Amino acid sequence: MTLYEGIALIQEKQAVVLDLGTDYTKFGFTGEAAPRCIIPSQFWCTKDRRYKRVHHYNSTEELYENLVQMLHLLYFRHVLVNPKERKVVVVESLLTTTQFRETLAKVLFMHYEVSGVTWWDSARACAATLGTPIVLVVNIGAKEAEVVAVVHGVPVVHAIQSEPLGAQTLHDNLARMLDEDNNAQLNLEPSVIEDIKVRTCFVPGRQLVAQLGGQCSSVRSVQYPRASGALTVSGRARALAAEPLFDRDREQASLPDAVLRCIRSCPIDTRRALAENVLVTGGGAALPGLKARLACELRHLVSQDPYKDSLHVAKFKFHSSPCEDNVCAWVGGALCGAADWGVRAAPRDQYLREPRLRDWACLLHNTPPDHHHHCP
Amino acid sequence: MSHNVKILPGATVCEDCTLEGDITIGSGTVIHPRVTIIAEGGPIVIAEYCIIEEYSTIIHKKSDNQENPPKPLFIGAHNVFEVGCKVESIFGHIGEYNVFECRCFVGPDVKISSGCVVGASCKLSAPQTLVDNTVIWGSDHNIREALEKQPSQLLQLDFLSKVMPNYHRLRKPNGHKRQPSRQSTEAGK
Amino acid sequence: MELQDTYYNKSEYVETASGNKVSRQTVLCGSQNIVLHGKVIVQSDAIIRGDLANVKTGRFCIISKGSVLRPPFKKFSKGVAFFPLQMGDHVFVGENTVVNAAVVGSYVYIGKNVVIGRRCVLKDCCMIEDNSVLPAETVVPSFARYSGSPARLITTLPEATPDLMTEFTKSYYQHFLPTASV
Amino acid sequence: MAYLIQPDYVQYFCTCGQIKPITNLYFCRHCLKVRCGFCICHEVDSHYCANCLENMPSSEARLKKNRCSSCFDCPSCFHTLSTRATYAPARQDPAAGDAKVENKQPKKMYYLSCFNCRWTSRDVGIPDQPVASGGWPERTNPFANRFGQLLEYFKAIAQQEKQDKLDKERKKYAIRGKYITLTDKTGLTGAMARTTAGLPSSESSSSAIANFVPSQAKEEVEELPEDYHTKEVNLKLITTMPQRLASPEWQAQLVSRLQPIARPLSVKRSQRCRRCDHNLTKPEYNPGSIKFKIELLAYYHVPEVKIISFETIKPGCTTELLLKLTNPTAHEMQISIIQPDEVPEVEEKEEPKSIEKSLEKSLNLEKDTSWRQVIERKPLLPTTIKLHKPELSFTLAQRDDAAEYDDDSHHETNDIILWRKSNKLALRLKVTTDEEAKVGSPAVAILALQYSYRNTVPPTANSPQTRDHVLYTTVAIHLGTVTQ
Repeated sequence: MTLYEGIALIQEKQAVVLDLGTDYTKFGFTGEAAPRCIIPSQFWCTKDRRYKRVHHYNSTEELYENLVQMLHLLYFRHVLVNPKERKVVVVESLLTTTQFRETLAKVLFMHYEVSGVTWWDSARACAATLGTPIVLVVNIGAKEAEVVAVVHGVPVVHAIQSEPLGAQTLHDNLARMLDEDNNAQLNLEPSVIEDIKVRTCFVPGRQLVAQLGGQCSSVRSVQYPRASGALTVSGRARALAAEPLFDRDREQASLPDAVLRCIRSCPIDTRRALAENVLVTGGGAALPGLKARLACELRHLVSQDPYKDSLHVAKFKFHSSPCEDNVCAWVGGALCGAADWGVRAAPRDQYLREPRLRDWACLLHNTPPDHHHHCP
Repeated sequence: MSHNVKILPGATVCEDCTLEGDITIGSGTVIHPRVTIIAEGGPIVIAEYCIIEEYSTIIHKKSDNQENPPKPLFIGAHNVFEVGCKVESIFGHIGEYNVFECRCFVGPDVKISSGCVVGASCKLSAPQTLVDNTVIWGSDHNIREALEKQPSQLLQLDFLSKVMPNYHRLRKPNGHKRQPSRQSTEAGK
Repeated sequence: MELQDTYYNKSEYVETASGNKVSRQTVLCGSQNIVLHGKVIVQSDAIIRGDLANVKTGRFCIISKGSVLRPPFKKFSKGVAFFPLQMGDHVFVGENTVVNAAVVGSYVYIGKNVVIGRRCVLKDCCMIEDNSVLPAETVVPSFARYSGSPARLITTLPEATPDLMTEFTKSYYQHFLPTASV
Repeated sequence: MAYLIQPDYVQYFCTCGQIKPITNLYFCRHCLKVRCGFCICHEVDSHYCANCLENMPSSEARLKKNRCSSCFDCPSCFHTLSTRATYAPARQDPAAGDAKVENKQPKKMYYLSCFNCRWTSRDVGIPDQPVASGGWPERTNPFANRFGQLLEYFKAIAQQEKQDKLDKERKKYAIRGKYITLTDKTGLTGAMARTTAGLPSSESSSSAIANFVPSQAKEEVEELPEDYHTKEVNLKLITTMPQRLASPEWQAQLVSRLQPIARPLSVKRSQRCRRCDHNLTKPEYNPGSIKFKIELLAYYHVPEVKIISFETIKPGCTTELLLKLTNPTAHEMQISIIQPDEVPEVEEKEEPKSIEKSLEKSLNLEKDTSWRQVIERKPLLPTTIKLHKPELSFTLAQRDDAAEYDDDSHHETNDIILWRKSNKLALRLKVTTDEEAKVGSPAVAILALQYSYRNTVPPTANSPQTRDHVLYTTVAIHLGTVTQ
């Protein structure tokens, strides 16, 4: 690997890889096995004298300014390179809003005058870390859990499943249980809740959940020290914080359901391969026991009702990517970005001529050239 | 309030400080100017080789369920009270080799063992017990356990007891030899 | 906003030939080791520990009420040495702040209730916000604005900081006036 | 400094429409325009370590991944670690912390220690080092090997695909399929798809592709141990999120696996006017220096407005406002106060915009100004508070550091000008608040200044020779809130 980094040094400027998540931003260079920094997606706002989150915006202009500030922080505080004349690889979800995509492009091309931008969707980037042709990517992010089937390098767009089952759901659930445990409206800071989750919570296995019942009295509780006195994190809060992910009550909107639905929507000849190539990743997947539980739930659920007749999948197999879960998409971006030397990047002058991005959801870019609706 | 301040030989106590109540200061201890030690809820016994810096306050507060005779507050040997710290412990015992950093506050319901560090500006008011070698720092009260006890400040004490008499008016030692440190370790149990 | 006038009791303060205004309610230990370079204000209940080592300040420094300037020590194998505390020109030290630094550069603003740990080095042009804590041996680079406990860089200061700080300390000095009576 | 500790009472309008305090603005002497951090171009000037204050050439910084080679941060609290020496012969004093040193040779050994949280390199079992400057074990990314394989594989595919494309072009042959646009957009994966799907690919598949082993999926997933939930949790042994994220390639979950973090470098920035490419600020190379080679700040070129005092703003009332004006330049300044709408629209564009033109420009690699349309904002001016324009224009003397000490207020004063002191003067202005002004809303008065400015840039052959200019600046003055 160091060899490649050496080559990257002599070649043209190493491109940077940007994964601007809701909670954390990953930023670094292509061809490196880990990002240079993982920092909260926020910046110090001098005007308001507080940290402001990039994803808190009410207008495109505000988003533009947030992105300018955030990129300034990333380039000049963390990665320490000039943005000008350097290529960027952006890793983003396929479901990123057009507003966000276009504003980010505007900021990169116009404000920071980068020489080219390549967009990679996070599903394909995650799949790239495996090198396997068919992968079912289950990406548990901050806000949403996305299930995307990547078949021979192509995401099966119509089968994409996205449920609001990200870290945020867990945090809300955990906060509610902590309030109950301590008999008070705690109004804990998001960072405290995250810390409690990361350090105490786990996902018990299927049998254990049934065994424990609702109260989980056999699970050890933890005293979490805080400046204003210790906080009790009950066994219930520790064990059941992630339960909403597996809760099927609301119109089968659970994570295993989403996975099975995604497989079911895929072409029939890929289904078995998808089930045998599942990659569970994203920051939310790092919770101890979560992957095991998901595997167990999938195996159980596939023999249950809506699926048992429509989905004939016998086996589920799971991959593990050569990186930490929370940087998987970034690492994929760094791989792909390094492999093609930015040849496929949209160059700046093209953007200046026509400031429009290609997007899978846009017919303008998605109509086959021989189709009579295609416009050149 | 009785002013019964006992200073054992070898202690360096500046005149410019407030000592109220029944206080015993062990030999080798250095008390800088502008220190406040108030023993209103019972005697305070400070063992050997402590450093108490400017503007620190040690109060043995009166409590409602006062024992009779009042329980003394023992402060073990080799404790460092840095500038502006405030200790109000009523637990009757503070171990050895602790460091109370600048402007920290240790409330009455906090029990301090030995080798602990209370970080600068940390306000410990919630009831808690710091086990041996606990280190608390920062506004979020991050906690960790140090590998070993805090080193003693014997070298600094050496320097201070040599230099301070040249610049400060000191209180004369008036006590007789005794072994407060042994008492203090026993009293903690 | 222009600074408002601060009034002091004339009998409380001593004004030296070089324009230092020092409250009588301060503790200047080892005053022969303390050098205030002129137009320095030392307010009541401040402590400067010249007995431990030399303390030098530049011109137009403001040492607010209840603050402590204390030379830091370092342990060596054979004993302990207290290092001199050097402070540049145009330094503001807020109320109830403890300065254990080895070097405080020029044009430095230190807020109130701050703790500057032992042997810290504050380079020229930096700012430590109120209630911050700098752990021992921190180096604060120029144009940095630190905040929090432990203090971290939150943002940078404008390039004109030297001029802003000069103006601030000068106008503080000019607005530091004796009360008419007494 | 009042600017740094007070709210921004007085803010200026940047040419790009941002509203900022004067200390955050720049003044381009070549465009004669106010600029701000938002509309200028920032550049990395030099790398240095903010702890040891050593410069590092940027090529070296790149090699060392922007990390200092001698300073380390604490992995537990992120404070800088200090190197501490211990002596092998244990001292008499058992508390000196030397009990651990077993060998009796009188040898100096070093370890790293944090003064904030008391973490030491011994906590995680890093052996003491015989040299002070390091030899600290370097960690490697546990996934580096696999990442290298993947990278090699993808590069080979990309190479092959490039070859294919060339061949294809020669054959004038194109594949059309269902996902054509998607694969075309990222042809890399298209090529990968073909190879992995066993489709006929190019004849020469390189060894990297042949030898590559894709990730193998496993049926079993690592389960938590049976007794996981009944075991006691010791929070002191589990790392926090910030501790994990501080080393992205490692992300230790247990405190016992933390490692010293080589300290990230900092940079000095230089700033450039986007329009004329001249530097606005350029710092000196020395990390400890606070001087600048170039320092074109608005604070040194634009008259400074400060509030001395103001009366409470009430709807429908006329109130007084005392302002202090300062001329920071070395030349006399003619100033008059005008209404903001009297500021002439300054046209910065020198040619009419047309698509052809901009296309032409970008093709010709000329200085393009397309950034302007996205950066510039039209600020909304609050109009509830009206300024009474004083029929007055006045001269403000140049800055004179020597004059600071003489207190002659002998200059003419009148109703409006309260006093003058060298390059400063105080003004008394009146503002009227609208009847409709909402109580509780922020009270902002807008005024504009017309001022004369003498340019000190030595004239060049192709620049006009005029030295004296009339410039305008618009200022927002915050007067608290509207109260009843």
